[in-house]
Amino acid sequence: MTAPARTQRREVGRGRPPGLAIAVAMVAVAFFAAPLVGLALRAPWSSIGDELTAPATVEALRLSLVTSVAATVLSVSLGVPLAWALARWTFPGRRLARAVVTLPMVLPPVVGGVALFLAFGRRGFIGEPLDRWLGVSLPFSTAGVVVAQTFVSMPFFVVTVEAALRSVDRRYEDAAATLGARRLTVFRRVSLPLVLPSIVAGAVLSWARALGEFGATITFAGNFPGRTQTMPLAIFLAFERDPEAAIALSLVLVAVSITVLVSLRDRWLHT
Amino acid sequence: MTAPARTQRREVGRGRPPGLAIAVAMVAVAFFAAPLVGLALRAPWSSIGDELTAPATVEALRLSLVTSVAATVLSVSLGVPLAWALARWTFPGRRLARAVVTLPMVLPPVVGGVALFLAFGRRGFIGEPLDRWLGVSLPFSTAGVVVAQTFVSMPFFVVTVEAALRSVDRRYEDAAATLGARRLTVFRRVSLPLVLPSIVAGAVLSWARALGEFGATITFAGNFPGRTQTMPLAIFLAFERDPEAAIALSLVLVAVSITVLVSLRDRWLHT
Amino acid sequence: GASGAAHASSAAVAAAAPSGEITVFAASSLTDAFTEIGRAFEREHPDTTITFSFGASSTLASQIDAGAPADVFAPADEADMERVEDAQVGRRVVFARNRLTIVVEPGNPYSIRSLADTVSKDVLLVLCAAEVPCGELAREAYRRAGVPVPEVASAENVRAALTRVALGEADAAVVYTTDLRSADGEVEGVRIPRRDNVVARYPIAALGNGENSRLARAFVAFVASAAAQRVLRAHGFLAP
Amino acid sequence: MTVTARIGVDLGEFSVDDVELWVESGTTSAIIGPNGAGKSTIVHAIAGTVPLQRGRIVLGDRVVDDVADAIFVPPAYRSVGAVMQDPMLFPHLSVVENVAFGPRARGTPRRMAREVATEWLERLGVAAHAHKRPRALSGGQAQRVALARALATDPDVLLLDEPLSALDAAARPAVRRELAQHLREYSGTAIVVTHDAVEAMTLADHLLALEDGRITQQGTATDLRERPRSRYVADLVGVNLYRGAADRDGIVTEVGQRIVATGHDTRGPALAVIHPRAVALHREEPHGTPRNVWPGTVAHLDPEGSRARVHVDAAVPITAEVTTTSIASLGVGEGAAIWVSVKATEVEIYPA
Amino acid sequence: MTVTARIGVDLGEFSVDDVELWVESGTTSAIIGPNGAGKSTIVHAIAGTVPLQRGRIVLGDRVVDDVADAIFVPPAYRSVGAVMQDPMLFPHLSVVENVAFGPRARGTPRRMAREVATEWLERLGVAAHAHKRPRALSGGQAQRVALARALATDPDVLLLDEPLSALDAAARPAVRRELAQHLREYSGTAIVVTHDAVEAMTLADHLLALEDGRITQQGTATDLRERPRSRYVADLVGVNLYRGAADRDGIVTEVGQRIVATGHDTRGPALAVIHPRAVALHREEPHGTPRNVWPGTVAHLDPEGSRARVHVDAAVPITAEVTTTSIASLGVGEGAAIWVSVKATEVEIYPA
Ligand SMILES: Nc1ncnc2c1ncn2[C@@H]1O[C@H](COP(=O)(O)OP(=O)(O)OP(=O)(O)O)[C@@H](O)[C@H]1O
Ligand SMILES: Nc1ncnc2c1ncn2[C@@H]1O[C@H](COP(=O)(O)OP(=O)(O)OP(=O)(O)O)[C@@H](O)[C@H]1O
Ligand SMILES: [Mg+2]
Ligand SMILES: [Mg+2]
Repeated sequence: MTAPARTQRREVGRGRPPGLAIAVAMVAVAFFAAPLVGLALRAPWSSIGDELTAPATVEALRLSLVTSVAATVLSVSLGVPLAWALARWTFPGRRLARAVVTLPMVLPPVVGGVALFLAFGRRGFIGEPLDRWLGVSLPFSTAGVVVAQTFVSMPFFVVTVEAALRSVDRRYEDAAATLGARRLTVFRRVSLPLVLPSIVAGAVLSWARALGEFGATITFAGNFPGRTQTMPLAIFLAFERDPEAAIALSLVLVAVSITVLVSLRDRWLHT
Repeated sequence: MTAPARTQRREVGRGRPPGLAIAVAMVAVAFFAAPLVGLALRAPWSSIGDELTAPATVEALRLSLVTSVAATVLSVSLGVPLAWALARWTFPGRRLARAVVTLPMVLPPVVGGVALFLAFGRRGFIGEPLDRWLGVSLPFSTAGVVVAQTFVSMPFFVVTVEAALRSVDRRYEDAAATLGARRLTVFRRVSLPLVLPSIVAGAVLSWARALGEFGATITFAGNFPGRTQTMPLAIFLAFERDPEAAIALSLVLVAVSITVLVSLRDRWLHT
Repeated sequence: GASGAAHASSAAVAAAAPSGEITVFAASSLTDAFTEIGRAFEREHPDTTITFSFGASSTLASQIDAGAPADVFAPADEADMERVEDAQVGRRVVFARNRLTIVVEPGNPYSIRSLADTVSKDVLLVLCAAEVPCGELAREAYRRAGVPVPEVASAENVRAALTRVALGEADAAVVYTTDLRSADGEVEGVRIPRRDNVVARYPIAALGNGENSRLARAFVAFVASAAAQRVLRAHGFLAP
Repeated sequence: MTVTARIGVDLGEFSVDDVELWVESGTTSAIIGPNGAGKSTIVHAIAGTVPLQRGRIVLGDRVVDDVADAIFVPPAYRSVGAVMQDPMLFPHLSVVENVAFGPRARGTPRRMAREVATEWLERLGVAAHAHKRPRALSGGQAQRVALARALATDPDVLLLDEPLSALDAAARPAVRRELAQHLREYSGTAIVVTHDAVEAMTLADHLLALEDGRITQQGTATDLRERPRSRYVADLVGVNLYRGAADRDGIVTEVGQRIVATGHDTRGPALAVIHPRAVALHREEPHGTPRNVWPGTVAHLDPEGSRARVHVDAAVPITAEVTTTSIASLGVGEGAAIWVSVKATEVEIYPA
Repeated sequence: MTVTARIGVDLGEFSVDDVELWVESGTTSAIIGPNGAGKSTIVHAIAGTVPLQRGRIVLGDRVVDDVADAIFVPPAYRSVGAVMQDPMLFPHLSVVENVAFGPRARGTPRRMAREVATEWLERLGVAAHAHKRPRALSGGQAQRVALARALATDPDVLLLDEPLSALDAAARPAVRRELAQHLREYSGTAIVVTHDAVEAMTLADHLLALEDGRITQQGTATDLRERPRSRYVADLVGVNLYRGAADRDGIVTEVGQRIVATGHDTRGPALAVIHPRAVALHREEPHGTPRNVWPGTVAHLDPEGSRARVHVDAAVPITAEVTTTSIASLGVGEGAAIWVSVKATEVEIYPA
């Protein structure tokens, strides 16, 4: 049977989704773009320059970037082994472990902060010994911010990467093994590269989540300018005084993350 | 050259990560478990029963489940075409579109809510015509809750699925095409099934995120018990009065999501 | 005069001038006023540093509860102060008061004159959630005015309520007079008659958690001093 | 459906240079050629999974790819069936679902599609595995399923890229016969890529030798067997080929060695073929009729069943095919000194 | 390193049943058998990528897999090199990195590993593609790279699962020779899976016929060629095989047909082999010496170069190999009635 003739212009790349899908996709993009446009329209562009250059803003922005990057690094270095174990190793209680890891996503941020207190706070069952013996105190410190952000953002990394690891063709790993590669080598030189796109995606997710983190941070680390006051906290406070300023600040945050994301994508995910 | 002899007991499954990785993984799990344990220790177990059965709680829980599921459905149905377009179709401004989609992740919740007002509120540049001509008003309605949750959670789905789609072996799609399958069929019957694990992962992520959503919801949808008061809102407000109660409620939320996640995983992601 | 105020405060502080550093946990509604007061205090006592952490009173309270290193606590209402009672040292001082007011869109389209007017069908009213101070007080006010407390969209805090009116997403809200002044232009105030109105009290107290309770006490005293009061007044707070 | 194509594709440093292709409706052409010659690339171009960079492809009366006119018809709309070199069975579908995929995609109702699929699986002897996942198939089984999947769509143009390479020795003739029969009965046009001379000659009416992206020879099996025009074709059909200048008494090879021949009227640039069976081996210098006699050493032996091919390094490097017994009697081992003789009448000369 | 194994693996309904394997150090064994016989499964078991369910595997003096003693040595620690049926080249590494992977993993410094890799790529004629990604390779090139990758690790045990199946006709003998030479020089032990009789016989000292998870015959090339014990082996080496009961004047096949033979002293259950070249075809009933004469019809023809194999449906189904010319003269086409004759002396009988 001959399919109905259907000629298409060359320019149109192969594998382009059909119109219907494109249309829906556009609706989706519009849905996300609209609120941002709204913000942009409302933003006090005249004063935004001052907001940007205000030392407090610069401080908060710097802190946000530092902590969110630190949190992401932490998430990746803890998350990769965790995802590996969850994806490849069948042990009793794996399901529970998996659920536990996904929980911070559903915990309301404030409660998350409190929970962190109960564990790592001065009187927390881990924080107390930590404080007594090592003199390390996490709450109200920059380290605390990183902990809070990691707690909230790492699940996104783990879930993404685990899913990717599951869909790797095991025969590549077998081939590597017969070539004499130990499990660690196999993982480092074969499995990981094969899931690189998902690793990047997961990192982006958790970075973005960490950058936007508010509740857990202000609860667990407080709101000390230069020490624990990240952009979202600064924005929250600004909001108390004058919402316009808050919007301006948010746009700054948004701009920064766009820049980072776009450049990152180019660096990594170009098809 | 002969590799050093290294015999391992049969029981130990093949492909189990090496001890080092396992150790790190355990640290990671502990990191997540600790705060939950903290909550559990602190929780007023005596009263938790009452909390659970309190009509307000039941209401909020119901609403949370309904809205978060609705938001997830919306995210999936909009997100799949979007991810498809981003992964497969090279169009001018694709990078920007991608960035825009990831932004709600970095937007502080409150600002997110304000942004939603500016777009879909009664004076919003979309909300106003919507209201005037269709008489649809999103803010302070259950629909509004779903919108807020979708806005915040869908990015997680899109990013995850797009990454997965990028790593699909295009030759399967080519094979399907030569068998006479149109693009939609190829996508539905080949590409999607191949990335199913990531679809599920993405759905889990955005569902969890939606379930835990607080800031945007309370700002955009207010806090009507039974109409827009989801669990996180109830918890946040309970927190104002007595934190114990808040903790109890959070544990309820956590328990519910554990149940859902575990059963879901079993259903879908068993290796 | 300023010097008088200075005398008063320095008198309040015993012989040796306080020195060192303290951390003050204060309700976010006090952000501007306290930042200013803090600077004034540091000017008066050169070798002291005041660090602020502003946030929701309840959050701050539970942080203190969990052993946060706070020397002074200034929440937005007394309930939150109760929660940290056992951490307190020295007496609790009410250093400012606040009143409620109705806010409406500029031009008052629904010509709202009283609380009663806010509860009509076509007016979209926003109150703080009953759980937070401003919500509690607002509802109290309605009771006093003999108006049935309406089922309304509630905000997590005053600011959120005010913003909605400012954005035109709500027609009216009941907030603090202090907020009205900070949002001038975007909204218009409608006074609530004194007999219906409710007063919010702002307590402050030094805490035992901190290492420097001496300086803490000095700061608490200073907040009560005339100089600080002027600042508070300038930000719309009422004398205690 | 006649296939007419001029194919130009660049892949990195390699390129298929405007290969002219013309396969008449209902006939089968075989593409043969060394690894990396561009065979699969051509198949992909016709299937539409690799777009042209130069030239055009016409299926029947329909232009499906034309660079000049900026026309490109996606694979799904070409009614082409292909077995690519890699089976690429859908891992998430069972074997029978894989085979039913094509018919389903072309609108056949599920039940009927399944019947068609099952029938093809039976014809190719893998019906027993219908409900397995492709992962659970052996290499040969997978290839059979891939073949079934392509045949089940009953396409107008059938593209087979080494469709039998993984089949076992016993099954191959059977499946080949099955396939040949199908191709004979079938109205459609087929293009088969193969490395197996027998396969090419039994399946195809017309052969096409592709080397480094260019066509070096085309014609019937006999043409290629009797008058190969390239080293590769000569190797494939297993004869000795020499290029040189022909004159009255034979040909002078490029290295200046004369090969005596008779009964040819070719002059000038020419090719000479000597069949290995026509090459005699001797311990001592033979004194007799053969006009071509050269000393040489045995480069290596390729035993093939009861016979063996002996490659001799002589003035003209030459391969002889002799029985294993005579090898034994001659006592030839690799490196042994030996004499080669060829009758002048056994040298076939034709224009280059 | 001697390989001793008793392999039992269940895969769904299929299972390899305690296949006994013994390959002496420094020798090469070939495993032949129909699709789905379990060849790859055995290779995987030895490599360690499919754990045993029964039996044990010993490499040299080291037990690497033993169900009873619950011993399992992971692949990485077996110093086994394998070319699996699917090349499985790492898509994210360049060709040369793929080949260097083994040496690197075994601790060779980067530069040296690359040298080794490049050398092997040259030996297998794919050095030109060293810097491509595997995706950009042709099927044959990919297979050569996979072969190079396995050889580069210089393993004690080399497993080759259809290593030459995708190579072109001209290259195959060359690569086969290259491989054979390497195997001869090389101290290690090799196991080759192949569907190509010539390949099996040139590469291996010992052949092993596997059918449906069981070994049906093993021995040298000559053993299999002269005394095949199964239909599959007979087909592989291309002779007619009959099972029956032998007596003084020949053998009575299972279907009760007598085949006359002379000069055998086998009695009782026996096998009879008739070489296709020994089968004569006639238009009319022949009247002469041959003692075995049957009428039949031509089932089908398999032309192979200048000769063709004619499959005849007769009282005893039999295949004859004749020249294409004689086919022409006989005018045999499929379905034609024909007479078959075989000299009694050409029937080889031996105990079953
Ligand atoms: N994507 C690509 N990028 C660069 N070069 C490529 C690409 N694909 C194929 N090639 C090169 O093009 C040439 C032709 O490849 P093709 O697969 O057509 O060969 P083939 O004739 O099918 O060989 P084989 O007989 O081994 O299958 C090869 O040299 C290969 O290396
Ligand atoms: N994972 C599996 N689950 C179920 N059956 C399997 C699995 N893997 C292989 N089989 C079956 O085991 C049998 C042997 O497979 P194997 O790959 O060893 O055959 P083979 O001898 O290599 O065949 P070929 O010559 O086609 O490569 C086949 O019938 C196959 O269907
Ligand atoms: Mg090819
Ligand atoms: Mg196999």
